[in-house]
Amino acid sequence: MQRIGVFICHCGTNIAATVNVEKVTEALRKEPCVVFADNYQYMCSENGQQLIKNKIKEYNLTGIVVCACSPRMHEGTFRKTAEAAGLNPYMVEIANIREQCSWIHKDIDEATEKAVILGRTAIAKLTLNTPLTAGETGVTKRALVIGGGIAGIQCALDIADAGYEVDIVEKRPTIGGRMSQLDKTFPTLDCSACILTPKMVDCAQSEKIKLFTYSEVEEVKGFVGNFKVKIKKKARYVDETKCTGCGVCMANCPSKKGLNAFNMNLNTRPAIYIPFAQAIPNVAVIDPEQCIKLKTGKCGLCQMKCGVGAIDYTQKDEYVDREYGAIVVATGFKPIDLTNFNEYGYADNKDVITSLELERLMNAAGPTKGVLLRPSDNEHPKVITFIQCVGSRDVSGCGKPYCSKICCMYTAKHAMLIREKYPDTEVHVFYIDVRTPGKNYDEFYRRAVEQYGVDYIKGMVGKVYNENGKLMVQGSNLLDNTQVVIPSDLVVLATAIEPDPSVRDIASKLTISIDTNNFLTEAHAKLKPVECATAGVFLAGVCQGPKDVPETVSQASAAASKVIGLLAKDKLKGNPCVAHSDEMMCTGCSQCARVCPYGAITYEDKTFGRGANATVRRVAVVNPAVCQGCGACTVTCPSGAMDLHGFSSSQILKEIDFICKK
Amino acid sequence: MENFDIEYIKEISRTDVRKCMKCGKCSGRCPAFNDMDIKPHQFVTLLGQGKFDVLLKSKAIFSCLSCMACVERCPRGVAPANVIEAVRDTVERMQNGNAIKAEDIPPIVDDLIPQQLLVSAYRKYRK
Amino acid sequence: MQIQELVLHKAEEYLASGKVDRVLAWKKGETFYDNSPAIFTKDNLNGFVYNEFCAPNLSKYLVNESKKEGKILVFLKPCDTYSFNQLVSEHRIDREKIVVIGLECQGMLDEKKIYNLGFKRIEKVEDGLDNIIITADGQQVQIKREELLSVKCVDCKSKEFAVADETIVVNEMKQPDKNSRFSVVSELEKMTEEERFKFWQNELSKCIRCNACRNVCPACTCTHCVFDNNKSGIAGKANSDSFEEKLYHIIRAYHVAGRCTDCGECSRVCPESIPLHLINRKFIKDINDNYGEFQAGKTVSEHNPLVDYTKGDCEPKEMVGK
Amino acid sequence: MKICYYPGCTLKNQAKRLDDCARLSAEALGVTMEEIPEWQCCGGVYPMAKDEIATKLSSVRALDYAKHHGGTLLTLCSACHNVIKRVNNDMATEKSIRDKVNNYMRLDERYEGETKVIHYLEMLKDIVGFDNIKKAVKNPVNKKIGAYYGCLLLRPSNVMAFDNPENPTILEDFISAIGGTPVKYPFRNECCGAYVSLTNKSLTEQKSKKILESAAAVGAELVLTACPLCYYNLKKNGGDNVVYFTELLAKALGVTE
Amino acid sequence: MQEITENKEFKPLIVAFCCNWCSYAGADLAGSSRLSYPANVKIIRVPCSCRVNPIFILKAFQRGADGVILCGCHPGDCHYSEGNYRTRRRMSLLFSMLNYLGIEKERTRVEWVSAAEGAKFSAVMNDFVKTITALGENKKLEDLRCKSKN
Repeated sequence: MQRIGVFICHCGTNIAATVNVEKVTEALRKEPCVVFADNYQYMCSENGQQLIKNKIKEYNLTGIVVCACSPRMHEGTFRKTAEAAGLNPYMVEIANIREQCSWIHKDIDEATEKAVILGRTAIAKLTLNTPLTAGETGVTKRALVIGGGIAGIQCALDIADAGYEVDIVEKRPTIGGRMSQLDKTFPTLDCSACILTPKMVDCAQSEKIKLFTYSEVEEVKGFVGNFKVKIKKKARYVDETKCTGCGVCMANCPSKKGLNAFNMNLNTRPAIYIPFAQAIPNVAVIDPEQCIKLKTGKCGLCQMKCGVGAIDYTQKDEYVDREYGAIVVATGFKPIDLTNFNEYGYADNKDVITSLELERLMNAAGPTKGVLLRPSDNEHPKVITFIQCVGSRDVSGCGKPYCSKICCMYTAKHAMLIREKYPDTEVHVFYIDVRTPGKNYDEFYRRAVEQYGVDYIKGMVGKVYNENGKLMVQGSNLLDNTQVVIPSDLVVLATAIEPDPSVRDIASKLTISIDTNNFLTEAHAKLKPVECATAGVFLAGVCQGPKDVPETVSQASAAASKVIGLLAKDKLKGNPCVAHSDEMMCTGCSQCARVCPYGAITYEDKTFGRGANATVRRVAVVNPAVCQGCGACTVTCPSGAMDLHGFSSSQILKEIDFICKK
Repeated sequence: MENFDIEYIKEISRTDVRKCMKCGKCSGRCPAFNDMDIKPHQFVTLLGQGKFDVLLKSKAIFSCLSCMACVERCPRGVAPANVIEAVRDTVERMQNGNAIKAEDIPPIVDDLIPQQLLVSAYRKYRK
Repeated sequence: MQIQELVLHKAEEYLASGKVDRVLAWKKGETFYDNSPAIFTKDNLNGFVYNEFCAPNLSKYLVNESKKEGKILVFLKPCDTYSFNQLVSEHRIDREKIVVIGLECQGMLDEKKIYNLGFKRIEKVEDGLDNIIITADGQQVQIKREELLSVKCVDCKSKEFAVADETIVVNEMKQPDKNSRFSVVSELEKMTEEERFKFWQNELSKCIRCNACRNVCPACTCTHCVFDNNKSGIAGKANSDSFEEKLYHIIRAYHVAGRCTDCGECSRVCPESIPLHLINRKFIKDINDNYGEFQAGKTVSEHNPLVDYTKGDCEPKEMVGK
Repeated sequence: MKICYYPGCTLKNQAKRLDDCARLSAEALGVTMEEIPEWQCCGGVYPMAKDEIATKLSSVRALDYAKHHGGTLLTLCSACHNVIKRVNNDMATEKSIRDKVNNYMRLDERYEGETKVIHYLEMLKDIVGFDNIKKAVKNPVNKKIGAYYGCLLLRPSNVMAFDNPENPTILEDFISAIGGTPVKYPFRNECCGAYVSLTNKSLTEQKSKKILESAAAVGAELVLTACPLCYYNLKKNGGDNVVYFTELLAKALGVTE
Repeated sequence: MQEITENKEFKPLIVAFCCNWCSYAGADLAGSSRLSYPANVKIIRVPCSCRVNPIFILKAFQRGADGVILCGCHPGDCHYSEGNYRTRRRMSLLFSMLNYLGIEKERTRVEWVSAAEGAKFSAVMNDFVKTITALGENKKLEDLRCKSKN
């Protein structure tokens, strides 16, 4: 017979205003096995917890029920409290009388009655609880970072710095990501390459970091501490170990018309190419769609010219199996497609460009060698108009409902840089709001206005059209209530950003949840911003939400510290709420193993009885370290041999009984 | 008798002006902007502010072309054209205030005028 | 030679050669119809029989038999072979120990249907393939075979052997019409909810909870059935009210769903003649209609529609009541 | 094949040419446009107010007739298309309007927006196919032609679902099909001034001229329209080169002079 | 119209099984957003929707539930990656069977509610209560012994 204590929380007035806690206490005190019941203002407070601890000892309680907020909130807290008082932490049940009672009901009688039922149900369940002990598993001391942009790079460097091995898987031929395409960075205006490339080199030189570029994650198995990942290394057709990055092949390639994705397709590159001068690894790659040799079998010029014999047209995709203790997702972003925004004339006018295209046009390694020339005729634009919020904050279905966060700052940066380099250029910016929360951010934006004389117009553009070679930007100026038309030479669209499309596939492979905008969902918006609901998986960068470089780097380091904390452990305590099979009832039919997503179930031939009565039967055995406790097997098992600790069939049936008891 | 007030306009306009984020794209796009005393974005704001009298005095309600450019381009799913029409309908219904009378028509009709124009104008300007 | 003799010869041959130690087959009972499963050895083949009254599916008996020492020869009719495969898939019988001989089956007969013809004293029933020759009350009559078929054979699912090391087939077996199998289920589906409820309430209220359906079912091979297990929350040996009848039959059907080969033994043995196979068949039909054709036991396989899934499966609301 | 057709009043009168050419061409392309009996004027403009019911009944009558006669209603005049399609959308999606209209009309069977409303251009594109038109052309147009969409076919795009509202291509594809060279100009989806031309001629003049200038700047020899009101406004304001798209189609197919 | 007045008196008992990761969190969000739904909806927390055994559902009806609803993560978003796909098959087949035996198809429901869909959770529960209220008491799957405890 259990000795149960019931603790009812007022949660200030959150519960007590709608639920008559005294009545609930009285009612629950009368329940079988209950030897103590009381209520308190804040059960989760230090004093509340002390009350629980005292009563556990005073009444020699075998289990406690806390009627309070959601178990998702404080189940862990009260388990620790119980443990501190010498109780098994799994002898705690929570009745959710806040989120699922006091907060949704107005009528006090109704809410009180429901609270009593929820309390009784928890007590009934607790009578069937048994003390549980968590199992332990080892930890593979290596991390995987998916995505080799600034987030992935920073994260990998931090993990490596702590002495752990880390692999970066990057789908493009080089690491560097979006940041490598940027010209300057706000709010300090340092050159992006100058601060990024040393980090890239550090990655390449670190003994702890292994780079898998031009590679993708093919398959993920396992669980926290013990992930097994299959990596697909796409065929480069160039032997990475031999290529010296001399560039002779590029110079000799006759197929030169491939669009240069690194330069946002503003110019072309050969079929065999190194994405940019500082690429890591500095190794060429052949675009099979464009290579004459691979398409027709004829050519082979690069192979002939290569001094080190690195070209290998027969190379095939390779698969590598690696094991990891933790995984960081840092898959980054891309600007949205502008098909839905042709009022800005992007499709029809070469001189309407996105901000990322402008970055390339201003970059010394870009198609114009850093001289700002407009794409249509390579002339210096004299009037440049920026349009902010292109596709951001748009709930019409054409764009994205969120604020892309980085556009205000980079637009100010662009405007400022242009005015600095080409003072004779007139720069206008159409804005809805200028959002600059961040250290030295507003000061930066104000400098653009005050020091560089950038013309900020509060209003939005309705149409951009070409008239006699000028781009006419027609928009509103809300402050003087006019409609303005600005004849411009170049129009720059601050295009909304969205998660890189590859993230969906990654999310499903790692079973992390993803929101309607394809951003990955963190475990808690405030308190677990870099963790995922899936243990051992962490997030960094724009895959989780729009961010600028400083924020991305902080998050990457935060994720790295979480990874290091995990890898530093030799053993991980598991969740004891796992499945277990009653071997006396198991028939060994093997259905359970087929539904187990973790491969936690195996079968053994076991001898039952002794001597002449001995029989050998095949029975299921659950590996508690691998089982994650979903319960799929319990329903598949026809003989009822499989059950789940913490959510046993008899417990759930008891809950049903008490909920339905009228 | 109907009760003509700000709520009436809100009701018949079939649009939620609270969704407006004051970006001004409607007015940036409007082809009749310069002929309007109250601009498209202001219609939305004024309705939100409940400025019934100001709205009723607007001349712009007769300049709106119902071209739907503002509706099409609103990033927040607000329909300024609906507000303008709702104000015009209210004005016409309240005062029986038809903007054009039958006798106004013959002098402005020419040989080519399509029936559609007369019907449309009648629909827009008379109740 | 008649099939009965061929079958007996085969049993004798295997036993004599020592290739098997035991033979699982049917033994003649007291009356003309009650042939029952039995184990035969080299020394004892008394009462060995194979005729139109050998309906019992022998597969299930192998669960216990194959645990014992030695090899076994088993005779399986086409439909029984599916149950055999299913049990092998579930590791319930040891294939290595068993020789399977597939037997011709033209459809087993239902003695109740013969009695229903109104005879007082039946002397002899002979198999004339298309017709059954009955000698009773001093006269001989011929009745079409279809009219006397056992409930499990009326909608035969297949005359193909899913597995057989050897077969004994004298006369050609006609492949059954595939579509007719689900016609009664379809009719029930077309009724209103109320009509269906009445139908099943009437049928299931006859249940006396004798557990015959469970005991005969080749898919019900649990060591301890949940209905006998006090911890399961649904233990119960008697139907105390209409809910328990339903609970028992729904859960039983659900537990065998995706594994039931539609052998029809449940309906055949039901002393109250409840058409239990119509419950199982509904699951089979839903599975076929929504997740692709599936016949349990067609092969030895890891797959089963209740352990498999596809990402594009329909939602419950798209299936229920359609 | 036969399709229920709603011509509208202007097409019986000032814009008879738009209608005549459309019918001749359709016939030549294997489509018979069956004018629905006793149709009534659509009203020319879609009434946006929530309580406008009576003004939508004529459209619903036509839609209900088509529902029982093939399920598709073909329109030609841009204004009729806009009104009928938007009313149909109300019937399908706005419960209060649907209920009121049905209560008023007392049809044997409630009308709930079942009919599919298609514009003549959509018929050419989706039923006949521009490729087949290309094959049927006898006299290729051989001119630089600017398509003028105006507002009514395109907006609001969530209801009209006609084409990309800011970058439509259907008329350009049509022009290519009849052998012309389409030229794109930025004002092809701007308003001509519409019904305001009755009361504010200067506004219409300004808008129409801008459109014509924009088309001329890219070298358009002809300007195509599907709307009699656009046609009128443009013609009035110097658009001597404005033609109905069906006129060119009929000519290209060789069914008119 | 008498029927409707009668139904107003009837407050159905709803048992909702919610998976811990999405739907239970969705219910919590409904709570923290103060989006109300009737008090006669009672939630049982399960780790995953695939933990719900058909026996639980039948037992709930036996004990007097008038409607049973199972909520899980959206297909593709299962915390255990595939549990809800299994739930979908199992419950489709079970509910189809119950309906085949004459049980009203409205009495059972599966809904996918994410942790972010507090509003959906509340709307679903309100709608389900409304549906069951209109449907009336569960008589076809009740156990009279359990009812007698009223």
